Amino acid sequence: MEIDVTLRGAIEALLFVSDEPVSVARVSKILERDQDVVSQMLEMIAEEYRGQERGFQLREVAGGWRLYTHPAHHDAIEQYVLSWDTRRLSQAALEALAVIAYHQPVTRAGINAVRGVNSEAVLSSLIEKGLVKEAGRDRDAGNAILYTTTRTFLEKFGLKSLDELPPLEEFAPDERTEAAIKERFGGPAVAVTEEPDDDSSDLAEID
Amino acid sequence: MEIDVTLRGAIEALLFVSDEPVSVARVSKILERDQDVVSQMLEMIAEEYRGQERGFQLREVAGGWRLYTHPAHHDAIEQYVLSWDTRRLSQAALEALAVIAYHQPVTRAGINAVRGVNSEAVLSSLIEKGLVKEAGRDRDAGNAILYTTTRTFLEKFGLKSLDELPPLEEFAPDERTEAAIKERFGGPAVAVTEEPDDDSSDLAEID
Amino acid sequence: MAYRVRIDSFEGPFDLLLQLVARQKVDVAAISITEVTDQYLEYVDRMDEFDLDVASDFLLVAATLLEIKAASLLPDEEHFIGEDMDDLSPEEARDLLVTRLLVYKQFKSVAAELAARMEAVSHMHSRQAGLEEGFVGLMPDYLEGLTLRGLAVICADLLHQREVFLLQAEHVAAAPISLELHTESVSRTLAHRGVARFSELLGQDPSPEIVVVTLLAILELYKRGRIGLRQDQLFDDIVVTPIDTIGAS
Repeated sequence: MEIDVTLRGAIEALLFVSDEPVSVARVSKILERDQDVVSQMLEMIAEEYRGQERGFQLREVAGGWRLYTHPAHHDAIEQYVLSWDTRRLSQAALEALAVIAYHQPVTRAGINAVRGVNSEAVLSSLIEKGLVKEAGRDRDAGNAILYTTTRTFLEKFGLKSLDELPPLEEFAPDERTEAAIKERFGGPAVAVTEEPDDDSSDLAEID
Repeated sequence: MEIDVTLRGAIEALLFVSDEPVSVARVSKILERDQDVVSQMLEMIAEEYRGQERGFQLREVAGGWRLYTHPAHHDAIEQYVLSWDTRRLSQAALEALAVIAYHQPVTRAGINAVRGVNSEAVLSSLIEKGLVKEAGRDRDAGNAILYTTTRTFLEKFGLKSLDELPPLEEFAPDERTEAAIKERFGGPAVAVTEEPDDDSSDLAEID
Repeated sequence: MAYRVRIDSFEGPFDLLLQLVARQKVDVAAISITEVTDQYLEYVDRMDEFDLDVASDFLLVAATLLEIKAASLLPDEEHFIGEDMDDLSPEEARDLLVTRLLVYKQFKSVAAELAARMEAVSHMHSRQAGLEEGFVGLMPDYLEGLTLRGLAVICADLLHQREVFLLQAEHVAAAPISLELHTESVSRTLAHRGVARFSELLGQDPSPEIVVVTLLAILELYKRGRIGLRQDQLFDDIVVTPIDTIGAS
């Protein structure tokens, strides 16, 4: 198959100047080509970079395609761009973000209820970082502001869409952990049939 | 000849994130490779892009090597850039810009102190839009990056230099507010009788 | 604007509680809750400097723990339901707390997974170089409609707000004890002890602030009709009597 190098070049040029993920629809409109053709070409370019072990890669995130450097060269880049901000999110911010990601749209009270602690400061820092935004109000809850995650969130976490979030069920505490917690609060001794002789495994899991 | 894909990838990654020409000496220092080897590789990458008719090209210009889009796709890029969202600056971005304009050069901590919130995301958006740039480091503040406004900023407002910014005193809270503030400090409510007679000293005080 | 003070390595009352629970040996149920409660209170006690919002969250959990603990120690539990949990029996309060802990733990786990993803993605850099010179002129005017005076006003307003904020911060710092919180605490003390003298409510070596806020607290409770006050002589110790105790005796 002959490669349409003009189309490939044009797409690469657009990706190169773009400061955000570009959707297939947008590329196809600007270049006046079918979405199918554009889609295929994007896949092909990504595959080419991968196959040739280029220093950059083409990834599909947050509803579009965007060029990134290959993670293998992170250290070199960090040396080169001293000002790179690599500060991580605090544990509190991550927790609040997780609640918003899975429960969106959610009010501040909803976030607080899960975390058991006031999340106001954390919330404004997430908004400031562009990971979370206000999205209307909840009429049923005294017009409280509702929060959702943003496209930047998807991008920073490498997700194509919210559907790609890991299923929350996978992170539910398992039955034994649940039973252990209940028991420690003097609840009805829920069937922990085995002798708790292997405490340590249980305890480690709770941590 | 076998290609050193690791070196090639690392060089490509550096070029990709760079916003200015990168010298052979700089690349060879960061990657700890001989200048000859780096030079050869740069030539080879440039040739590869040419041969494959990529949408970008690697050119040697004054001061080093830099990636550019291929001129063949100029029209497509132009159309793309023209289609960019004309969303105005957010209130947060405007605030950060105002603080930088009047306090420059200023560190991120300095901006945060005035705004009372984290200005990280806002700063990078201002930099992306070409309104603010990094300008050296503050030795007295742990080598924190200093930010200033750009020439683009001056041009947008038709200013010849920063001295032409309107003095902030003209916009200070009125006398009654000021008296109220003083009173709350517990000090005597001194009447503000005199006009500030020397702008420059006042400005210095604000800094 | 809220200042967040880190409390050791805990991100909130649930986090602390989970760690305490994890540390404990699986034991007779009743002893467990007692020990967890004591340890929890010990931590809360040690936190001497943190913002009031955080404090109230921790205290709410402490109060709930105490209620569960009290209920588990007493044969007749019905009289030990605090005003806050009107509709909940101690069992329900406990179940609610356990459920919330489990949900919290789930989100804590998924947050760790998200952190790992973010870390991986942070090693891939997008291009931040901005447009090539030839295209810069085509960019939309992000400053459209903004005047120079407008910019100055924004900056002046910020500086002004900051002044006011600093003033308020100072003002707040002078009154670190919340009357509402303290009133609640006095009320709980009285519920436990029945009749008490003012000096007993103060504890040992009270600071002047404690004396003042405790006096305000009993005045507040008196106003709400929750206690009776009696002072036999000028400067005598004030005797504080919860109203429902009066009714019962």
